Amino acid sequence: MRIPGNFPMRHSKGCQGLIAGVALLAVSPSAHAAEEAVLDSGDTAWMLMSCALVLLMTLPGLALFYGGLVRSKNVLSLLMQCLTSAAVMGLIWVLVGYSIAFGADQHGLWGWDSAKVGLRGVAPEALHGTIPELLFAMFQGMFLIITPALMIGAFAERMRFGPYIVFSSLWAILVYLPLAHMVWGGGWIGEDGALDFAGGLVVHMSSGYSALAAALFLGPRKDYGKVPLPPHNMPLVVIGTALLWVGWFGFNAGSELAADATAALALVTTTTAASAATLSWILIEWIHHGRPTVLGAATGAVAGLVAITPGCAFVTPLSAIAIGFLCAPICYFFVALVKIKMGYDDSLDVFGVHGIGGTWGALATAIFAAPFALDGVTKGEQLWIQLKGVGFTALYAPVATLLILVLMRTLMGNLRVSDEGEHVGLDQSEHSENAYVL
Amino acid sequence: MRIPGNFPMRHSKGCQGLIAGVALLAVSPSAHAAEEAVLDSGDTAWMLMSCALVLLMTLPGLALFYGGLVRSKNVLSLLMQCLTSAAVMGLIWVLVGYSIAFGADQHGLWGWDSAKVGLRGVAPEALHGTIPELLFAMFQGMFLIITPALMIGAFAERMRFGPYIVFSSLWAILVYLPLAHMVWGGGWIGEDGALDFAGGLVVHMSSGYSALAAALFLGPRKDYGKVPLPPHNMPLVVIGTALLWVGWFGFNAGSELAADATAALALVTTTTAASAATLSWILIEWIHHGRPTVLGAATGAVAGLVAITPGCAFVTPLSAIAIGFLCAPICYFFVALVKIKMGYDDSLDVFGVHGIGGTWGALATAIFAAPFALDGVTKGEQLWIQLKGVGFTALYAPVATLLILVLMRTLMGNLRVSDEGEHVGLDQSEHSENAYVL
Amino acid sequence: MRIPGNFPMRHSKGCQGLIAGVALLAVSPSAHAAEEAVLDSGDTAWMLMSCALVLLMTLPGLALFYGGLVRSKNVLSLLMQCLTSAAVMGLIWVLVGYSIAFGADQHGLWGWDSAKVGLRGVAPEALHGTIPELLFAMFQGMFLIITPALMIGAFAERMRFGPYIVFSSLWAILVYLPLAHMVWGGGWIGEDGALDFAGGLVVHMSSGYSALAAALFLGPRKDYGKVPLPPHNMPLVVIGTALLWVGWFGFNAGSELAADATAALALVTTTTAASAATLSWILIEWIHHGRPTVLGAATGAVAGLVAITPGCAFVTPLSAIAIGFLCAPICYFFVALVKIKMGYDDSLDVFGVHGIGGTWGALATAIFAAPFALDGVTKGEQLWIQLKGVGFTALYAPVATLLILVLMRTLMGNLRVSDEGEHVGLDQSEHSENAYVL
Amino acid sequence: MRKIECIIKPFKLDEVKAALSGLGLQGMTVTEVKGFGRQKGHTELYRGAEYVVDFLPKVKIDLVVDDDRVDQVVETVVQAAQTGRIGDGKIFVSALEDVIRIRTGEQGSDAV
Amino acid sequence: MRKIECIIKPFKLDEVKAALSGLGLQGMTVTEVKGFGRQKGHTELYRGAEYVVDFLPKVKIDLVVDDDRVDQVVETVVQAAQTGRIGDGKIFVSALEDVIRIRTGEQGSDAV
Amino acid sequence: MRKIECIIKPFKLDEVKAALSGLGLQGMTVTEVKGFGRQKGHTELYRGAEYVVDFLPKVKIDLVVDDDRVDQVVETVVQAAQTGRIGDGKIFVSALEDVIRIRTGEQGSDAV
Ligand SMILES: Nc1ncnc2c1ncn2[C@@H]1O[C@H](COP(=O)(O)OP(=O)(O)O)[C@@H](O)[C@H]1O
Ligand SMILES: Nc1ncnc2c1ncn2[C@@H]1O[C@H](COP(=O)(O)OP(=O)(O)O)[C@@H](O)[C@H]1O
Ligand SMILES: Nc1ncnc2c1ncn2[C@@H]1O[C@H](COP(=O)(O)OP(=O)(O)O)[C@@H](O)[C@H]1O
Repeated sequence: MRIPGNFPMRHSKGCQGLIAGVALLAVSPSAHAAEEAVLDSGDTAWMLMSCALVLLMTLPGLALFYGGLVRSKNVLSLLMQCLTSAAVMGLIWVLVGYSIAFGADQHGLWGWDSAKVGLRGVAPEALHGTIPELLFAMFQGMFLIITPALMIGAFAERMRFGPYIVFSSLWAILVYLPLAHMVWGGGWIGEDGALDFAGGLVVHMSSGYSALAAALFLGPRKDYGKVPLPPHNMPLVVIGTALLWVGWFGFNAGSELAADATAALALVTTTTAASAATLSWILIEWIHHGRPTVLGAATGAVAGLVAITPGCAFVTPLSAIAIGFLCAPICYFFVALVKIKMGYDDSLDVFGVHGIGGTWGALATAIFAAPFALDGVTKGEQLWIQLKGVGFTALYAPVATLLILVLMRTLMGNLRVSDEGEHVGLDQSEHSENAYVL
Repeated sequence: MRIPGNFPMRHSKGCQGLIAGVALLAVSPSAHAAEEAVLDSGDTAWMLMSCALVLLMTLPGLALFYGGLVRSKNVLSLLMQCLTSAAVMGLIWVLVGYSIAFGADQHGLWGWDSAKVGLRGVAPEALHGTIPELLFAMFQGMFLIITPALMIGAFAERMRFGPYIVFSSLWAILVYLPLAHMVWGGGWIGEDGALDFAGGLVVHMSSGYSALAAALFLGPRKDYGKVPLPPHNMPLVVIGTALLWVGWFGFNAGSELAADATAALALVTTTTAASAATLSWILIEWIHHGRPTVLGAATGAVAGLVAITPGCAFVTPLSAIAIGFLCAPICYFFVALVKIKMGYDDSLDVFGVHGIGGTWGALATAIFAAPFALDGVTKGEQLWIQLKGVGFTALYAPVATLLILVLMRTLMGNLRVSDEGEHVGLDQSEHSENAYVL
Repeated sequence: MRIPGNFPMRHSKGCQGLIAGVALLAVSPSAHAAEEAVLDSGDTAWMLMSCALVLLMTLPGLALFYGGLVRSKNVLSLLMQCLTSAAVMGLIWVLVGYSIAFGADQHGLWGWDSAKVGLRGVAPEALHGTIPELLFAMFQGMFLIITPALMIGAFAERMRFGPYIVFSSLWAILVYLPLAHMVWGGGWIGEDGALDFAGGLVVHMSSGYSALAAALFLGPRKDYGKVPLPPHNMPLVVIGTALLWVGWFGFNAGSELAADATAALALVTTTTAASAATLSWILIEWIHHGRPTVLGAATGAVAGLVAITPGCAFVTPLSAIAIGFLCAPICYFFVALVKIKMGYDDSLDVFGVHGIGGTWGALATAIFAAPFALDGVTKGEQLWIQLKGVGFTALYAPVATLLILVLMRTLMGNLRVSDEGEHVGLDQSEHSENAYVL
Repeated sequence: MRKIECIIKPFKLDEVKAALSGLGLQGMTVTEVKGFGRQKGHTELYRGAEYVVDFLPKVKIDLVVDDDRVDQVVETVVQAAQTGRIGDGKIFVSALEDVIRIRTGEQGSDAV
Repeated sequence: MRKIECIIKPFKLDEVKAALSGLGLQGMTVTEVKGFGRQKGHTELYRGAEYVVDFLPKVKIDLVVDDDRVDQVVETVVQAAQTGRIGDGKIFVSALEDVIRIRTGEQGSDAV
Repeated sequence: MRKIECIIKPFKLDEVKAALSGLGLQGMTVTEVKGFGRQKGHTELYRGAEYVVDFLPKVKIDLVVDDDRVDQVVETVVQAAQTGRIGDGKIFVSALEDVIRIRTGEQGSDAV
């Protein structure tokens, strides 16, 4: 969808055919004024709401999903990291993030536009398509809030809070923002024709592969592999899963930036893929261990949501079922077998679910792409385009992560809490608090 | 509201007068193109959001409401049943459900349309009224997700997980989908003129009466009547209640399928009836036991929401207060007195709240119907029409439920967990998990 | 924004310049029919959703925020007070509240319009601007639900339930509704030109200063100052904080009553101020105690949201950062130092966060007002106007509160539970329930 | 005075309490504990990994009784708590030198 | 060496602790327990049904002290924990054969 | 028969359990307790106020063993639970008059 005008649109590909088709049957009022950009109150209403939904994914969705999975002595440290992600990333985004991701393209790698710094030059009346540009900017900002927060699952129960803030800030600036630009902001991956509707590469692969790098760098928890480390509060995990599912409607269908047929399709494929992956995951458990678990259902749901993210607007509901159903065994293989074999402590399986699920989703987008989603290329060509984006992300993100961590250890010393701190738990050692006094 | 076109509208009755009135004063942009169906972005925005709100009711709303009410050794089994309802019902809906409920009418009893199977023939650009048909379909799908989940309260703490999945699947296909068709999809109850705006018959009575049948069939919990079985986590119950209340705005006002005056009315009556029933229930407790309880307030809120569901778009706010206020004593009578007298173990009072509340609501819809809601019939005539729908649902649902359960016991053996499994709790015996390690 | 027509608009000031600017670039469809009021489905969609979001702030947002902060023997009493606020305030609003707040102006102090009593004369097709008047009314009603509930933090763990209901009802009628009228309904404060977009005076200062009065009147908890009274369940506090943050989008951006550029600006400043205050608060703790806490982050977030409330549509995102960042030290000073010094037991810091945060926000609105927000006055003049509103609220609310409480004690006797009841906890003594059986 | 500590399966608590009330015992103190013994723990699952939970929930009942009631009490508990399956628990009997009722300061048998 | 087990009302814990610290006692171990005795349980409500919760929350304090301090400690606890109302709790005194401090391996009085 | 009560740091539980299993001990009962002793509590923060939490989480292990195993068991626990830092905990040894296995009614050494 290349709307006339000089601002880079987020989803440079794939909606054309669909929108053209829609245009024939259902000319929306705003289309009458195609020449002159006008604000559409329906699109704006949906995007206001989508901001709320994506924030809901981090706060409290992801916070609870992760917080419930750790031991009770560490739950607050996870909640804290999610809360401060909303604080620190929210500020980074307004101050420089929007400019780097969506400013004028620099070498296809990042963006810059001093008028976007601090949103100073973004007048309230400025539009992005049919919605206020401020709203577009904030919606994108919500993605920056959740993405580094996804990584905290990998180094849960051992990383110090100060270094976490430094790490996530550097990671945001050096990994997330450039990648967001490359895919959505006019950079080379998007220009190359890669399909990533709502963030398979930008959000899930970037955080998933970086998480693996961070887990390897920091080393396992002292107790890992010695004693069982079961979730301390499964109801929290389920609340988190549920809010992730609900919020993902804003994440995926909101990425259309309008309340239209494409948004509807994205919502349908999103929830359908989640259903399929949930069922698929518990069937695998039933076969493999004779018991379906709640954690399995929750993990399956999240994996399905991850997998459908890049292609949600490009596939049919039946394809969404296939994508979701197949994603569960792929992720399960990494979570339940590869991780154990390799011995790394990706504590809450960020790599296994987001890294692998995102990879599968990015490739499945090409494999299952509906005709209207392919912009004059064959499925094979699209798959090759996707592979380039996948390969780049799978290399760039973890390498940059390692460099950041090496630099930080040089400058800041140990990034982990002391052994004593790990024993008593991070809630007490890092925050002088106690989650429960029941 | 019979919009020109050949697709069956969901709410075939009752909105006409209101909409006509509105049309005079407030011609919405889309009305200009009445002949040619156009997508309205505002309506679409509201329906995208309503999908999220109705999903929120099940996940995590209902899951927490029910999960908090059982003992801590069974909480996960309840959460699991809600999670898998979203998975299994979500898939059933996409695969065949939409076709059975909203396909071409067959004998007034069910529907079928092979183009709707797997949503294959539903193009993204197809409209239903002013919103994408895909969105209409998914909104309705969210109702299938919650309805069988409502029943799990009746056989909580004792039914095996495998049989639960089989039971709820069969029930969906044999009870819910035909009923949805009969009332909303062009079947005989709707054609007869019955008013059921958001599911008094289809959702609440169907699940409530079936729940009673299932509770009788399965028999009481071993501990029932011997030791007190208090809720293990009341804060979860309150979170669940709150999210049900909030989500119900999408359930009721979303059932208008548009962001218009009728939706606004439905939202106002919904929240007002809930307020009235909450207050009414705690006053009854205050009088009856000298103490208002939190569980009473929560139960009252849900009962009020149930009672206003069928009539929310057909009554004034003052009538909503009456409906809510009167619903509490009626439900309380069944929950606190009839159940004890009769000795059945409807563990979480699905019948008392949803069955009875839905019945009261369906009748109250006629009793309190505003003039614009009556389509050329008198209140008495409307009450008779309502009674026919109520009577049919109150018979069909539990009888079909019993037949399903008898069949299942014949084929699958005992549907309950072993006594040992009941002792240690379903979380461990069915899912090998433990809710809390605090 | 003075829309042609004879109904009082909520935000009588400040949007003009902005809207004019927007009008040039982006003429929304509804603007074509400026003469004749028409319903806009996009605005309506956003307001339906905003109702849900503001309700979410009370239920379960605030309920959990407060419930998690008290000891486990009192959590249900807090949840109960929030639940019944939704019940009792919901009914008061429909019955007389809307009339008092938005009925025809009486002496600049309150309103009355018998057609608004019970919403009897508010036809579903009546409009308020571009949305149904019923919807406008209910959105405002959600504000009445949350405001008295904010106060319960001040007298938590000691006030009897019956007196609480009487107190909050009288307070609603004598304090909230007149104030809402004075600021938004056509009364003297709004006419004077005070800027209070979403309730700095009406909601936060009114409840905050009244809370201080009530805490002083009731006296401290028996254990206050003797033993530590740490939060019993911090994850609940974080869920509550998160839902407050998310719901505040409806509170602030919804106060525009439309899905437009102003709503977008309000959403951006709201979340940005919250980010800034969260970071600011934990930095203060880091400096002051060497440890950032989760409760600090949560408190900072809420304080930032409070502070941006009056000015959210009148300032730039960079100003929002300043308002949020400065609000944390101001509130911290009262919460951590003044309260201890003065020895009053404002149990959950309603005064320190809402009273002080609201005061700062109301003044900051003038200090940071963008040019378009000033309606022909200078910043200094606007500050003086703000000061008058602030001063009036800071006097009227607590004095009226004290009079109500004195009257109540005369008529109803002791408003506190017995010492024994305080020992065993209000859950048992007032509600005969127990929050957890884990 | 003797102290009788009974470690039993949690779901037997109500039965044991009822049986002891039947004997006219006026008081007991109950603690939630975790037991480890011959009874095997159960298996739990965590994302495709199985692990055994060794410690099983048990309930400990402390009963202080006059010396002459010990046998009767022990017998009653054994009967009420028995399922005949591994893990039914133990009873430990020990001597007590003194008992004091805090409310009154009474000592010895009177204090029980 | 004697072991003194005090079962008290939970809200008295801080007072008792303070009183014992006043005596110079260096350590204690506290357990949350549920008590059943003459004190009547309270009524709870569940959807229109009343039921009595027999077991009341109590706190057990284990104190190991030298033999010559027993009387003084018992007296102090009685004073600090007393409200004069039913359910104030009990104190059980028993003999201890040995005490070992894990950190140092010290035994007997030195280990307390 | 002797009862050995060991109060240890919670994170040492698994090591102690393993060490005791190594001795062939078949059973133990574990209780979560809070300890107060020489080990200083930690500071917690609440909205700008600091307060000290005196009571520290500890785990109590009750072990009933034949008299001749007491020394060996005590030694094993000391070794496994020791960190050498304040707060490692105590071991209390007392006499037991009788032990009964509920499942079988066996008494004495056979019941352990
Ligand atoms: N030597 C022991 N010391 C303390 N407690 C024990 C001992 N042996 C068993 N127990 C307790 O008794 C419970 C039951 O013991 P177990 O060996 O499982 O079965 P049984 O009671 O049938 O012999 C254990 O879970 C534990 O709590
Ligand atoms: N025989 C007993 N054995 C063990 N614990 C007892 C016994 N009798 C009472 N207790 C404990 O002491 C507590 C207080 O006893 P109760 O009879 O209620 O009041 P009082 O302490 O005033 O006699 C009980 O809740 C229970 O924990
Ligand atoms: N006199 C005592 N009676 C009962 N328990 C005690 C006593 N002294 C210490 N304890 C228990 O032992 C634990 C450790 O004691 P502490 O004095 O902190 O260190 P250490 O074990 O190194 O001497 C305490 O937390 C407490 O649970």
